[in-house]
Amino acid sequence: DPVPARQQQLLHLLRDDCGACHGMTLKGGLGLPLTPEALRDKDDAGLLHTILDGRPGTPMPPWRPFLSEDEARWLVSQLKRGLPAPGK
Amino acid sequence: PATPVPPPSVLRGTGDLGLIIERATGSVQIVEHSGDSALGRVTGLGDLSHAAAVFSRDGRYAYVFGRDGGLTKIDLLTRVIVKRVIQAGNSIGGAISTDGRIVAAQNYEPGGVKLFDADTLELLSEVSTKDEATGTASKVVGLADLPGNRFAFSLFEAGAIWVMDASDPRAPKVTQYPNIGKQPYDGLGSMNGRYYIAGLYGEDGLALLDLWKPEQGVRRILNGYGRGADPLPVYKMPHLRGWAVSDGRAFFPAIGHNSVVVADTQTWKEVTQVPVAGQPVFAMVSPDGRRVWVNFAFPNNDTVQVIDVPTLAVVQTMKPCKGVLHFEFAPRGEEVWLSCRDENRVEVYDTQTFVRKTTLPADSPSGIFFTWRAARIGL
Amino acid sequence: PATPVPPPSVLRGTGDLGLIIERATGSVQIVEHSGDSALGRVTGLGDLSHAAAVFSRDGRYAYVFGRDGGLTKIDLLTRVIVKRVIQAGNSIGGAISTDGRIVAAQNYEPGGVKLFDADTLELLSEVSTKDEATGTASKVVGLADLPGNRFAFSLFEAGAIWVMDASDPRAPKVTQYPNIGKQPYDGLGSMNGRYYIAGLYGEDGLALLDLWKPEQGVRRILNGYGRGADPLPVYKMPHLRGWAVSDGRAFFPAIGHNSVVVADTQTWKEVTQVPVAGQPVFAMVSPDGRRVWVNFAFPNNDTVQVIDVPTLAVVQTMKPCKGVLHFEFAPRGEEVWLSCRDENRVEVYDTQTFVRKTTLPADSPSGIFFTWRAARIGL
Repeated sequence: DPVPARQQQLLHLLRDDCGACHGMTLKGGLGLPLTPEALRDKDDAGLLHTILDGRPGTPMPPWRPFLSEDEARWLVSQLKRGLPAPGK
Repeated sequence: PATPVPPPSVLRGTGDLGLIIERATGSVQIVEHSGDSALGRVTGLGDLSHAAAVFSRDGRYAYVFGRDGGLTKIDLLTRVIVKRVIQAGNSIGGAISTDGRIVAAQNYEPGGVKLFDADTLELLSEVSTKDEATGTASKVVGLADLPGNRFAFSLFEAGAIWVMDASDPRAPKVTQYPNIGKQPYDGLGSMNGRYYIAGLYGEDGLALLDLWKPEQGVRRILNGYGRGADPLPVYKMPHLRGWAVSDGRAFFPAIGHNSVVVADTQTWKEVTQVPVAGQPVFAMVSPDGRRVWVNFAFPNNDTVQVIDVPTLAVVQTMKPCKGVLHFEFAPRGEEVWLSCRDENRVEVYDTQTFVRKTTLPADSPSGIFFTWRAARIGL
Repeated sequence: PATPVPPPSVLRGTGDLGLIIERATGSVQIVEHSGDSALGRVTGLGDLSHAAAVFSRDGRYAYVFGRDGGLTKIDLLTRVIVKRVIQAGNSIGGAISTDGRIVAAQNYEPGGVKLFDADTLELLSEVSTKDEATGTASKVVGLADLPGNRFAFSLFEAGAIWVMDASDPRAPKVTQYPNIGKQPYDGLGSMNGRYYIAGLYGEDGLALLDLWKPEQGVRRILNGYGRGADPLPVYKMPHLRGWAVSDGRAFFPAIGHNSVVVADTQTWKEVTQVPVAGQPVFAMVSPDGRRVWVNFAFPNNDTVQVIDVPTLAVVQTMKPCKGVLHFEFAPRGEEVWLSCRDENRVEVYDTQTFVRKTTLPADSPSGIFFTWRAARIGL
């Protein structure tokens, strides 16, 4: 797992920068919802791939320049688990 | 010595009021730009992790469109919520009609456009964007008001522009313009509502509808402005908002390219592309038409650049703060307000000297909207 | 059933307010255009046999420039006179600065321009137009605000344009442009204050100053638009007010000719002249840019014509009433208010259908001014 300081940064990124398209509450916007319910039946590897390399033909960009695989994997696990309330 | 500022009171003019969206706390700050100060905070607006606002024609009420589909009417004078309805599952913004009597909301979930009575927020009618064949309702983007109580908007999935005549808001009439290009992501009414222009995510170029000559239909302009180069990944979508036209030129943020595309408004051909510091999100002309201000997507969202219209050159690069999500000019343009989401403040800059005038505390600010919008077409 | 008109109250928005000059009684009516009604009358403004008005940036206060040199600050909410000063012997109008802090008055007697603190109406400074050689002070006409707290105005007798930088209102700096043509009678700031254009009474043509390129100085445009024909006697001077530009064209009332002159705003060459029913006084573009409305000098002051901008043809001729002295559009242009001096009323027309919507009683109405002007440059 990323170190706690990096985890905080990743959570911040998730809410703010992913949230720009997926909504701060991750209930969706231009991008699909990223709530545990919405992702429950989706394959971890597919989600990991989407985060790192984006989805061609859609606005979903590749985050590889900014995230390591481990960090992206951690994000997937967080998304599937549900996020702590903002500010924590 | 400075004359003491009299105490702020409820009895005041509304022409200098506005609001700052506090996206993380579900609140808005009511502000005024005569003295650049905050008057109070209104809470209870729900999920504002994307919010836009329009104003009643007297400038007293703001209609805030929240991400959660909440449409909230706020009294800027008494700073209370007058009425709030949840009108959709996921909304992205809206517009108000020429006469100020109809508020239109554009939705991502379940798509479509809804018309509300501006006074009571009573639902008047709903225009569905559901495609009978696929069962998918298109997300609606780029809703802009046009003269004559009309609205234009774009359908993201369907790749279409629709123009709605809401003269009878309970039975609006829709004219559809299909196949305008892939994935329009936003649109604006330009030149006082003469042109409706939609930006395309799925391909280089924009779609333009001349509402003085609707029979000509939608025309594609600025095709191939990427010059065949692979588009960069988009980390935050551009927005087509604000005045985009000055000196016979129109200025558009390029999708997937670090540039602002300049077009001639007579021919709509590309004049040039101005290289900028990142992917532009908003490219807005100041009220005097002299300059275009630009902010950027992640990771350059700490930067703002200023393009000089006569020379089409970047004359100023600033790093005001982290997370500049939006900016708004005072009506005559002598100052611009920048929201600094990651630093919980709003910075007010003098547009002539680029000197910071004031800093206002705000929780995760995003959109900034002033009541002068009430008197403008297409904003 | 008709929606009941809500009770008038002091606590209200100001974005839809305005005033009607009642020239013969020295009073103004405070009006609102959301419901098209009069809220109250303020008396004691002195000689309003020529009056113009500007508004504070919050839209709460109106500054009325009266013929007798009276400068009156009116609170549109409580409808009382806040302050009144007699600042000249004969005044013709004024403007308010970009930041709303300075009110400038232009005078016929004793000429010159005076700057006042918008809050207190304290006299800050005075720019004299007295010619040391002749001892004559030029009448000042066509005062318009420009970005950056600047003002442009013209000197009737001296045939000059001056640009004043009032960044320090107690010590304004003036740039003079002499020999711009004979007898400028009015001027306007166009294209959001980029161009200052003065109309010439003493000769055909106009004088244009591009404020983005001040070093180029003043240029004469549309010379000889009368084509050598003798000018008709002028029974009421034209006025260069309101938006004059749309679709890359500028529209000017011709002096001494029954036509509206159309110019291309890129080249400033004459495109055409539109023949109209009399000598035009005001030729103003509606907010959507689609049409130009024109009223006329005596004896055709019972007529209003409408020019279609795309086709440059007169599409409507109306005779609303006798003595149409002035007209003002609602901010988004769906309606226009016409003052009927000789019939003691104001008529409100739908600009799309040309249908009369409302009639308001008023004593000898002349100028009509709405608070949206507070958010516009050059009006």
